[in-house]
Amino acid sequence: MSFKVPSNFNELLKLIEGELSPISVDVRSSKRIYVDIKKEDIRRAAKLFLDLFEPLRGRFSTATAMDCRDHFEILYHFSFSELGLVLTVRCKVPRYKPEIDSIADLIYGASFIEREIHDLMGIKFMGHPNLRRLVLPDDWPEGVYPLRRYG
Amino acid sequence: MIDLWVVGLSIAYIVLIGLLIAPNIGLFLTWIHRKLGARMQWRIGPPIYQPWADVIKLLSKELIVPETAHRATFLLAPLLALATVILAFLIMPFVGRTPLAFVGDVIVVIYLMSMPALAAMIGGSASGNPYAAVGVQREMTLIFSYELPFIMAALVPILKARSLKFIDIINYQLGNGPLVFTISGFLAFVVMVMVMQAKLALPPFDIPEAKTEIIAGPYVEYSGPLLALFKLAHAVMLLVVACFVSNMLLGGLIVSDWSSYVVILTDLLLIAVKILVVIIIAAFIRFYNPRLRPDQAFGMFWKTITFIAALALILSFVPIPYF
Amino acid sequence: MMSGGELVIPLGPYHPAFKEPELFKLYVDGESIVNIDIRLGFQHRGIEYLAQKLTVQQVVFLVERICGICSTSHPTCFCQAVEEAMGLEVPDRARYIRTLIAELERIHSHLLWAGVALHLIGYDTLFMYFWRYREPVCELFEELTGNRQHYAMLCPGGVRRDIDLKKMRPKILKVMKEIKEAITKLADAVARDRLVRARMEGIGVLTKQDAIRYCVVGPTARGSGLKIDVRADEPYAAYKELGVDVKVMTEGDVLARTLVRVLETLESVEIIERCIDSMPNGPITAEFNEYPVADGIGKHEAPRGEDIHYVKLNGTPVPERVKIRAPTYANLPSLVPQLIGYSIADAPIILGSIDPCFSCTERVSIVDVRNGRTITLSMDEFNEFCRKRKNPLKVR
Amino acid sequence: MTKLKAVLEGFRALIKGPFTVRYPFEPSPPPETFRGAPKRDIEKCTACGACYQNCPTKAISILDLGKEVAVDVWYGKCIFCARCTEVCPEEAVKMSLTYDLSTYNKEEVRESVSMPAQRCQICGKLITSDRQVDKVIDRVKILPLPLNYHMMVSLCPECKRKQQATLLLGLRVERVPAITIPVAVSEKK
Amino acid sequence: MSGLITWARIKSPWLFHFNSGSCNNCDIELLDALTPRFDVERFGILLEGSPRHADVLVVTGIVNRQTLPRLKRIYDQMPNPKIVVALGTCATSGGIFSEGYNIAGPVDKVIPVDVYIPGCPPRPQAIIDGIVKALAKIQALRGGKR
Repeated sequence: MSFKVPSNFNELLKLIEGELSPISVDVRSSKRIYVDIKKEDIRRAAKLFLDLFEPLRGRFSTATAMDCRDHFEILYHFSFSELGLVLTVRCKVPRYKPEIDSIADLIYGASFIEREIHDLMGIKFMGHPNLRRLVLPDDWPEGVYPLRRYG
Repeated sequence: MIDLWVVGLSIAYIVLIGLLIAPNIGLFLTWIHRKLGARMQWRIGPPIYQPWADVIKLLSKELIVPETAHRATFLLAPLLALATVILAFLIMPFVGRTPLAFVGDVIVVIYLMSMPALAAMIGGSASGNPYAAVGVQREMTLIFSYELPFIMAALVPILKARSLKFIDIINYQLGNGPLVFTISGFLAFVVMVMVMQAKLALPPFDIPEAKTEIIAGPYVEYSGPLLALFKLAHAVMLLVVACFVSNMLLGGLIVSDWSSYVVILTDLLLIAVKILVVIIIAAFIRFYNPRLRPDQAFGMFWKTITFIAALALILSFVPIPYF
Repeated sequence: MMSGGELVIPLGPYHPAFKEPELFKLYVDGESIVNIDIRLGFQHRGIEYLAQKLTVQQVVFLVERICGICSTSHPTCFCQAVEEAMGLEVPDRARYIRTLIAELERIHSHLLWAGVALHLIGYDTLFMYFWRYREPVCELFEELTGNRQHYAMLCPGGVRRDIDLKKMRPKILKVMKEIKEAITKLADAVARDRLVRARMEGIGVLTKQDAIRYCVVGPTARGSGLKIDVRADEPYAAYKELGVDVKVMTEGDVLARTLVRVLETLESVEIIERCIDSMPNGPITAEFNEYPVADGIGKHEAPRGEDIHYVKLNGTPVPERVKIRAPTYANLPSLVPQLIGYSIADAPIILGSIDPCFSCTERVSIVDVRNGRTITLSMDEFNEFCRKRKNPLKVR
Repeated sequence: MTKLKAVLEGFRALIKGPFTVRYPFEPSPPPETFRGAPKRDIEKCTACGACYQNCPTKAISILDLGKEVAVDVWYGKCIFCARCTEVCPEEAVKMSLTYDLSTYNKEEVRESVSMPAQRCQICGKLITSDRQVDKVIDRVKILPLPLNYHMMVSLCPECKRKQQATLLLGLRVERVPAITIPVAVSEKK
Repeated sequence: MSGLITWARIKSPWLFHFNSGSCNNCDIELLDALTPRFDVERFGILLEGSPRHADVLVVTGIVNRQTLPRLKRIYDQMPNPKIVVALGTCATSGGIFSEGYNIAGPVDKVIPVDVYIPGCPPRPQAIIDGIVKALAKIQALRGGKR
């Protein structure tokens, strides 16, 4: 590990600001942090947090994909039990090219949710070991994504 | 020279005892198992007519032979199972001496008793279902592991009585007291009870038809009348096993003196008690044990139980009373 | 399709070991599992989509019906997320009632699981015993909330029904006492029984490293030595006042997970006793009239682990997006390291040991992440395989 | 011998007798708080539609039966969440203790409450029930309202809008065939 | 003879439980009906693992597109005569899920249903009532094939 493990809330914030160069950091409360990063940085973020999992009793909770009319937003929720907080990393994915790097090979727990988002929202996860159909039945038509709100 | 009326009598015997009495007693014993289990599990349990209702219902249902099955073997396997257990029952003395007794009948019964398992294997592999295939595999390995200690345990009374005839073994016990009260006899009894659980496919050895693992194992594709035959065979098997153990080690199921009413009554009562004791022991083991994993079960049979059986066999040679 | 001596054993979709349909394909060599492929999604009902069509108050009933066993976890989670988004303060009494219901549910769920797990290893008598002692809890629920399952107790801002504590207090305490006695007795019968131990000890081991990598939660994580529990880490409802003692085992096998659940049940009994002793009076709902444009995250320690909901409101009563992550969804991938190398006979109990709730998960399929290899065999292919009357025995 | 503990429990069960309810032979009533099939007080219900709008499963429907309007609860779709009892302004809906709803024909398990309907005086479209109109009139009587109020309340929203528009433009108001409501109200009282 | 057969059928209904995508509660209440409190074994009811052994098919939950073909297959695998019970609101009408995108419809859209037991979930007592209704239907069939 090339960094000092943060022992409190402020150190974690500092670490994120230093390591990930986020677009913005939104501290809602002592339990919720929202960090906006560029979608290219997601693997870097995943690697960073993976290293924090053991010392901070953290884990990848889930990812939410949202249809925001002109772009998609993916929110990766990480929980850190030691600090009792949920850290949400937000990435914007353009609508014309719905692609983002996969973190499933780093964090095994992310494999399902990426496939699910691929199914329901039609976002491609580049480098996912197995991006097969997951939730929907096999005879589901191609190119129809039930959770997309705006076409 | 065979008299015609002897043949007639034998047929009547087979029909009366084999096809009417044996299945009914067997079904009654299964009801005891179910009811006792239910009561010990805080339940009320099924009414007494339940096993008959089950069998009649199954007999009345549609007969399905799955497309994947080999038709003839699939149909014959349950018949084989039922026929062999009924034959095994007929050969053994039950209340009276059986007309079918002959030298070596113990050996024949031991072989007939392993036939239902073989029939299940035949039927299972004929049905072409993967669960059945796994069940057959397990059944096969299980047979290999329990037959040896079973035969060793059966040798204890045979060696004590120096005979391969049931009636001689029973007579020996009438003279010297039931074998279970000797050390070697008791060990043989323990072995037989364990093997009995495996032969009846009851926990902890209900491995071949483990419901939560492989659904119903070899019986998965069976339905309607064919399943009813298997159920009947299983019920009669319960009776056969209880009879076998009682005959070999518990002093035999026989009325020693037909001239005195008192003796007849007490002996009949004793017969019932002996069978019930065996059945209730089986029920207790069944209800208070989880199912073992196949390899654990095989290990148990090959190591512990075979060892106990061997010990019993050795002790049976020791010429001291109560050994 | 078939390689070498492998035999494919489908565990599901309809299998007596599970009350829910999921298809686990076990690739076995003899009796030992060499690879698994899990095709889930037999219960996908599109709840996240439906949630975007109902009002916030109605979604509570929808998320309640994600899963029947943990049917108060999802509403708690959802309501907390909505409350966070709206900035609502939940009244004290409501927080205590939520805790009471959640802990009762944990007891009912763990007893249910214990019964089912023992049923999976063929110990039906103990299954009946556990369910017999679970039944009073259900009856308690019926009296407290009006239904044996699906309690419909929560609404954003509080709870929907008040509890008549004067009447219920002796009843709750009586049931708790009975459960405490029964659990201590039956847990001994499970954990010290040689044959049960033989079926559970050293089976389905999940190491701490794997547990972290696969991001497991709940008793599965706590059985592997990961001390994570939302109730203690991020106290919600009344857990801050009542306190939670997190139980952890380090072995990571089926037995450890079982014992964690047993200890947790006893802990829940104590929490409930403390909860009804110190329940404050007051209102049970916080009023709200406006729907802001905001988002919030709700977390709850369901009986199976951490449950997390993300809710985004768009200024109307109908939420813009509801994201649901049930605990089993996080725990399922960890089955890959748990299953491989063990026997088919172990598969049901290993699968059962994570207390899978497929209707929560309602989707998913597993990939062997380590080598990326998956073999999919649809049911039709499988039937084909059966129809050819190639006896699997002969294939070997 | 820990197995003994389990066996002892078995003996306890044998001695104490079964834990089973003798249900079909003896009644097994649910507790007072049970959420059974929602039942409607026919005297109180005004068919206002609050339950219909709030029902999460759309098990409740408002049916137009010509002269009558019916509130129909289909128990086949009801999830017994008791949302309708919360939102009912008249407190007409109560969760009953009925739980046995099993049936051969699923269309049968419904409760329909019907009451005289109020139709639009111009286009004849269903507005709501008579009772609801009475209630609204009752409530707003004290307020200073335009005289043509009674006429307005007996029109459907579409016609009302047209009437208001014509009023605002100073055009002649279309004559409403017969204003019967006040009479009806007084009769009922 | 047919009287005896009908008697046996009524006294020994074996269930096969099919979960076509429910929330588990109906399944649990069905299982609950087997356990000490309700003990349906006193009416001869058993839960069987294989559809081949069963007389009554109990379906819980709304049928989704994934389970649709399997439900049909299981129904075909069961030997005649057979009875289908739709357990719970979802199986009866779809309940809260009826508008989802992955839904094929309630059970009676796929296979003929004999008895419906609405409830979310039904009390075990209601399940017993429903099964009794199903048995009355068996009596009406009088051993004939459906």
